[in-house]
Amino acid sequence: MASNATTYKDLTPAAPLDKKTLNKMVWRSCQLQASFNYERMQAAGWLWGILPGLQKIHTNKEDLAASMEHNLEFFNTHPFLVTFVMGIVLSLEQQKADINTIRSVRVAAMGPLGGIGDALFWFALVPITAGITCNMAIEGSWLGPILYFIICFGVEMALRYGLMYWSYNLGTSAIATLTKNAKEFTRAASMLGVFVVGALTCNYANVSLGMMIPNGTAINEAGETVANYIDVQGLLNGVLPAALSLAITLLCYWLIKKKNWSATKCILLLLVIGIVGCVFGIFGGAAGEYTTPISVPWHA
Amino acid sequence: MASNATTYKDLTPAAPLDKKTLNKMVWRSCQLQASFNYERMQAAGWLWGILPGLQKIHTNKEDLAASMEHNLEFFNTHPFLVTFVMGIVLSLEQQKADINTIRSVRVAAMGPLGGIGDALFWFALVPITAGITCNMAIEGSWLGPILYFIICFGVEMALRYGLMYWSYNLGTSAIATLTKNAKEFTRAASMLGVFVVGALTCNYANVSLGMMIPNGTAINEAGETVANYIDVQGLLNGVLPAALSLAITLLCYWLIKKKNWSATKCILLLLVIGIVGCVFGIFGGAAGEYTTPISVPWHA
Amino acid sequence: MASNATTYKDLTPAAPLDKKTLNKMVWRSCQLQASFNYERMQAAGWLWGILPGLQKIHTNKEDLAASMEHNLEFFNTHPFLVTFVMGIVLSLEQQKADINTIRSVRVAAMGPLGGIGDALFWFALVPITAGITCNMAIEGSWLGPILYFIICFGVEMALRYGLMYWSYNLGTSAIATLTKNAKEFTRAASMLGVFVVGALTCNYANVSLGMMIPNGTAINEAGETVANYIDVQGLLNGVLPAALSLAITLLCYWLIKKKNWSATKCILLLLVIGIVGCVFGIFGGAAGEYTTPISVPWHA
Amino acid sequence: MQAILLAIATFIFAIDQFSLTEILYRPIVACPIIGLILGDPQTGLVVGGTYELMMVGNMPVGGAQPPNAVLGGIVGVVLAVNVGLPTEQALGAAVIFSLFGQYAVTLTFTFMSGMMAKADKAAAEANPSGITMVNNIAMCILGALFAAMAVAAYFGGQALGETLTKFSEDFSWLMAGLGAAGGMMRNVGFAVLLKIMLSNDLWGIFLAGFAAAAVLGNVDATSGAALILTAFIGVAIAINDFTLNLKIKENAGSGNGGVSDGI
Amino acid sequence: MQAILLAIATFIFAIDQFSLTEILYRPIVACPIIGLILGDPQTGLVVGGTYELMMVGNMPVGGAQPPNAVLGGIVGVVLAVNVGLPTEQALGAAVIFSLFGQYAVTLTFTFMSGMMAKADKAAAEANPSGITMVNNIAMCILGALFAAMAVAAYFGGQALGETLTKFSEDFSWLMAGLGAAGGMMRNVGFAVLLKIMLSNDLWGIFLAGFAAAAVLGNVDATSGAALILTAFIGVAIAINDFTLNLKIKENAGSGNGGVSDGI
Amino acid sequence: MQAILLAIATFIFAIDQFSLTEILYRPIVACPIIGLILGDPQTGLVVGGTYELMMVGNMPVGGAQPPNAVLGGIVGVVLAVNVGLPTEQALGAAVIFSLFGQYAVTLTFTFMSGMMAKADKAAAEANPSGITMVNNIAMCILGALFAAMAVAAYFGGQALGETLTKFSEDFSWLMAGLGAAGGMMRNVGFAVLLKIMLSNDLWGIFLAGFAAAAVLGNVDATSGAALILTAFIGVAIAINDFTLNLKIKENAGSGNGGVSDGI
Ligand SMILES: OC[C@H]1O[C@H](O)[C@@H](O)[C@@H](O)[C@@H]1O
Ligand SMILES: OC[C@H]1O[C@H](O)[C@@H](O)[C@@H](O)[C@@H]1O
Ligand SMILES: OC[C@H]1O[C@H](O)[C@@H](O)[C@@H](O)[C@@H]1O
Repeated sequence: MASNATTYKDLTPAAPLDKKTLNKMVWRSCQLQASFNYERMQAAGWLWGILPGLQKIHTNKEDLAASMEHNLEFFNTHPFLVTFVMGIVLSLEQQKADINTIRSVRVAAMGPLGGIGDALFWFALVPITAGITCNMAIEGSWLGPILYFIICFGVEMALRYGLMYWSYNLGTSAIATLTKNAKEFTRAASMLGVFVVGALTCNYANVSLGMMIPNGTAINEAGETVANYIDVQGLLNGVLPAALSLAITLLCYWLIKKKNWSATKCILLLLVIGIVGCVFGIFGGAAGEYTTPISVPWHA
Repeated sequence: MASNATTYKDLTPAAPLDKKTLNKMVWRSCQLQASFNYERMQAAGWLWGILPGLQKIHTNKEDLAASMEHNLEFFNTHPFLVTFVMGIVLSLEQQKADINTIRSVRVAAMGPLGGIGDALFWFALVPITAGITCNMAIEGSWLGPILYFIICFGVEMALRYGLMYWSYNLGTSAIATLTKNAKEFTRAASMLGVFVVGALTCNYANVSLGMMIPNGTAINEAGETVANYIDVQGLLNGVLPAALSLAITLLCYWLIKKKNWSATKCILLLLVIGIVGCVFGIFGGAAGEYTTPISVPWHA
Repeated sequence: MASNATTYKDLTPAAPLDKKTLNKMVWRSCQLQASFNYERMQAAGWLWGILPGLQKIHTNKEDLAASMEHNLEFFNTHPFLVTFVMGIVLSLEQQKADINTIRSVRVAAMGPLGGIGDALFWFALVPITAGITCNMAIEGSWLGPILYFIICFGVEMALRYGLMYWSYNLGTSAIATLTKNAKEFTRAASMLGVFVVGALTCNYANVSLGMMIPNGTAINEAGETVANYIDVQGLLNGVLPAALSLAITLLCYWLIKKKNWSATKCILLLLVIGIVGCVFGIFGGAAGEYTTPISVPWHA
Repeated sequence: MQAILLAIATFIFAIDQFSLTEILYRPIVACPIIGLILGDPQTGLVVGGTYELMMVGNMPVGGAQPPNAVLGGIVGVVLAVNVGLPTEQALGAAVIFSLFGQYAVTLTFTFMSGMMAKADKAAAEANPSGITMVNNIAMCILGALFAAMAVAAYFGGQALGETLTKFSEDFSWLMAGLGAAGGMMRNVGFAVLLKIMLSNDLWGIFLAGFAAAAVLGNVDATSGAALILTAFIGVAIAINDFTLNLKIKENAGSGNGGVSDGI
Repeated sequence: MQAILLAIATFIFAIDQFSLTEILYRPIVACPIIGLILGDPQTGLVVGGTYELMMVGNMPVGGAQPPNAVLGGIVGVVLAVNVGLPTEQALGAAVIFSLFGQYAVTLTFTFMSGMMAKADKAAAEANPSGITMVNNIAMCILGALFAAMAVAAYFGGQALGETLTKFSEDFSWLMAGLGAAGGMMRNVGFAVLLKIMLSNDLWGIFLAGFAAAAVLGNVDATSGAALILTAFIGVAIAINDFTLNLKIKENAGSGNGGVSDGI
Repeated sequence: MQAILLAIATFIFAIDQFSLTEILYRPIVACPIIGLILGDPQTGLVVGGTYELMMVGNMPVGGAQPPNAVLGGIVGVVLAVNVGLPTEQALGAAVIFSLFGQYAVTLTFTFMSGMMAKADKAAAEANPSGITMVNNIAMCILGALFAAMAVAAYFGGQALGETLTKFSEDFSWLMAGLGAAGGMMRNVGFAVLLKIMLSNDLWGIFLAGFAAAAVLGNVDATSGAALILTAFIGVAIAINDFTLNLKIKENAGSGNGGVSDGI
């Protein structure tokens, strides 16, 4: 769980990161999703990726701990573009920027890059390359898979490498003017971060109720009596789209902030809610239909 | 017509409202729509509902008049949720908050609660309960109507009661910090209020032109000559959706503010416009088609 | 190319424009689109229209040049409503307002008026009048064209005349209070202007890729093997709608601002891009399909 | 005797559809009671249950008036019990009464708009009983109109229905006119609110609220939540303004006192 | 003689489609006049009325160029009167000329983009007649191109039409290229505006305007009103900024003067 | 021997689907390799090319898990080579394995959520190797689960497929439950972020972000770009706030120093 430190103890900017370290982190970025999980997504892979840099930057052990802690928070972006976030975050770490600023910049960058990357790579590069190469493979030629690998992996690595340097230098050159007005900058960055998290709460919403309450019969426009169902999720959408996602976020926020729950405890709670909910047919099945172990009227 | 007082004469906070008065207002809230009307909707019912509280709070007759006046302005929310607005407004009245603040908070709260309430009760609770109970009734059992009444009325009264207390306490606890910066708070609340009224002007738009001007013939894509109509409201929507509602609001605003018209005079004007408009087939019929007494080319 | 002057040398407000000059400009406004072009649209016609006024206002030659220069920037609005923009801009010129303010007001006014005018005149007045008069013409009566001309041209000229005076007076009466806080007003006007240009960049986007990359075959839901295409513009829309328009704007901005390119040079560049692009079948044909001189796989 | 009881019950249900319980008036509850009065509760239950299902998608929202559930149901029971029509036919014949119920509501709502001037006077005089009176008048009007129509249906039956249908066709323009006027009147209410809240520097906020609702209300997925989402944005604007103004105020002080952080 | 009058009339209509009255050039007005010149005003009226109805949904918006109404109508009359084709066929055969009218407009608009440098020079020298000249050149080019084509149609008739069709197919890529370039050129105009207005702290506002238009322009109900609704929001932002900056300025003063309200 | 090589290759591909190259695991690359191991690379190529085309519209986005491409492909090749099924049938029979691949991923992602506590501890102790370990554990679990299933398919063939289908139907509620829980867990991540970033005056901004995404994400044309457009708006808000706060700070100073511009 993240500590509450908001500034590093040692505020002397560290030496710029050398090429070797940057390169090492480019390679490490390939394991961004090593321990992907539902709670923090790529957090641990992200931290592992920038660890070589952080270790160089924070010689003070307490600071390293603080930095590692906040870099273990929820993280998700497109894997091929992650080094862009790395570069800019490392430039801020190096300057010992306010932790809140670093966090906000990280959050603000990851969301949009995720969307862009999905559209560019998962929905364009990969399908296009597949279109070009699959028939070769089907016709029995090894050229298919080899071309496929070279094109996709080539683009990927070029991006990982290029973005790291570009964004690290970008960050380094921008930071001087920003630290002069650090307090104002932190606030502005927080606004952006919080705004993006609000957007993520709506956009990454991934839970829905599946209850279809059989609701007697209804008389339709043609005057016929027809079986009728109440779609609970549909009603909820009428009140507020993504309402459940907002509610769960606020619930967890409240548990963590006011009741001092750990994130793990929240996860266990959600695990119980999820499974018990499906036992009673309350949630919709993300991957198709499921059968409830006990029979409930609202689950066909 | 609301006077222009913006602060109460007597600014000493009144004693907190006792349980008896709060309960009385819960019951009175049931007559929120007693004199529902097109101009101010629930205004008079709202005022009547909180009058016991206002009388306790404003011992000074002038202040009571000021308070009654501004609480007679346009009001509309969902009847089952109205006590939430009551509680918070009463907490502000009790602290003798700036009249503009009270008005803005009232306006800002009523709009969203109206939408939420409609979705929750008119579109969910009532239909669901009907689905469960109607077949019982059709099969001749009194259980149907009785269950129906108990469920719906039960939920309603529980909400009316609970929300009143919750929101009154909420308001009371928040107000101390707000009055310290009363001027800034009033401005912020006004912004919210004005923003919501802007939204209502668009969202509650309820007037449309029905003219379909026969417009010679047109040659369609297939090259055929077909009868052609100009849908005036359609054209207007292309310029600005809800343009008429905005125009009428601004017209009334101008008449009231600059020409010192009373609201009643505005209403009479609109009444004349509405009826004359339908004589000439200018407006669309909200509840289906109508026949104009004189025949005009644009009204079939 | 616009010079970088931001204030006029001679800051003494000029004498108000006399009726004769205003009338002259009303007539000149009819040639707003005389040298319409893709780069600045109505800019030269606009400048020519207000030149009589500008010449009266700026007796100082340097100021006249500065004013002419900034009034030659991109301009586009609905021709029938242009005098509204003229009036307000002239009132600002007369008061020697900050050039940035004048520009921003001009930009902020032109966009919305364009949309409103198109809806009102091109989509309503003209079609309605046509509907009334075309059958007369088809039946051989000269009344058709004559009525058509009188109605449309009448409305047009009444608007050109009326709007000029109305908006000139409006501007003149508002300006006193604004010049007191000129710096703040300029900034606010710039915000509005920049906001509108942002909106125009998206809304006036008028370039799209036409590549349909044959992408092997795909297996559709029914399990059949079908020919498959990658719609590149469709993919781009998934990343960012109007992305090309934004990219080209930023490219030109960068060339002009950082590389000191002239606008003409940018245009030549775009001309080359456009033609070469169509040689290779990269762009979509705005007006239907086209055939590429060389055969490329992505262009049918 | 039956007619009197019918009148009283209808009087109450008419009021109940907007005030009191707002549940009692629903066909499923009201119709069996009318059936009881007419001596045939079973038919009342059947008509009530059937009509409730038909009316369930027709709730009044934002002051809009659908065909009236109260009068349609009551007259349906009257026709089913007294005339002996089968349920569906009785409800079909009662449709014209539900329309007249809607007219009666429209008229009352229009008339009560005018009565607001009375309420304003009472408020200006700090006279609570004036407000009470206005409310009571409204309820009596509504109750009386409805009771009269129910009794008329009781005696007039189907024949009256046909007369009314004729009337309703002849004067459809008047009803449409009242409806159109009714639709515009809330704008007077908005104007009054704006008269007071709208300082000159808030015109933009007003228009922005309008624009926000224009998008949110016209995207399928957000239209139901348009007002709450608008409020979300409004809250952001308001809190932000509050925070900035507070800072301005405080920093003015800090400048004065010669102490300023971070400079 | 007829040919000369035809050229003159076409010259004027060509200009009129963007300048002058912007009404005279409409088929319903222009065609009868052409008919008069060719000695058959009745045919002109019929062709004009018919073509007007066809073109009415095809107005130029935001500088987009639909198939040209001027040349299509004129040549339609020419073919109907001189070749004797029935109305519909004449207009059908004239379609290729309306396309070439569109090409001529595209070319002129592209060429005039380049001429803006001339106008800039005139402006820099505070030379009004330079601006006049640029405008006149543009009008003459447009008029001349159109007049030439009308005369060509007068003499060449249907046969020319076929040649042109062939040509248009062969060089469709060039026209498409000019069209694509034309579509992008307004972005140069935006860039020039931004060059001056866009201070570093307004990048966000620029992008936000883009985002606002992206939503408003893509929701059916608001797409027609996208720019006005964007302006509503922009006005809110601008007024708000103005108000806050004023307060900052004033409070700085009040801090200095030692007088500050409410602290 | 084949089984061991198969296990090793599957282990690697399982990890590769999220880490390492994220390309190697694609059916078009992985299947031929498996084919090589089983001694029939040609079949591997055919199955790989075919399956790649089927999976291409099924990329993992935002952490969502489609039926698993790794296991489906590998088992497809196994069935095609060892059992001798034709390509389409082999892939059809492999579908159940792709589902179990998805289950395995869901389970691992759920389990690793719990493991984050371990990572937190390592972070608090500034212990890099603790982080390494967590990542390695995750990769091993995933690899082992997949390898086991591939080997099982190698020996069990079609019969195993049918058993699994049965199992999967019986416990569909458990998988659905894990899926539902998984869908909610990211909200814990958001809550942790908010815990720290969300000062009281930013509640409005949070809700406004939610509202913005609600529109942008639900309009067809902008849904793909929802987050980037939201960021555009967010950037405007942030820069604006920065600028205003800077001015407040500076003007406070100017008030203090007695020098103020423009007053
Ligand atoms: O929409 C809110 C509210 O508006 C009016 O007051 C009535 O139609 C109510 O039934 C509704 O709940
Ligand atoms: O869209 C505004 C405006 O844009 C261009 O100037 C032309 O196409 C006009 O016809 C149109 O009215
Ligand atoms: O959506 C961004 C990102 O989310 C998750 O991390 C994974 O599903 C990635 O494949 C995806 O690119």
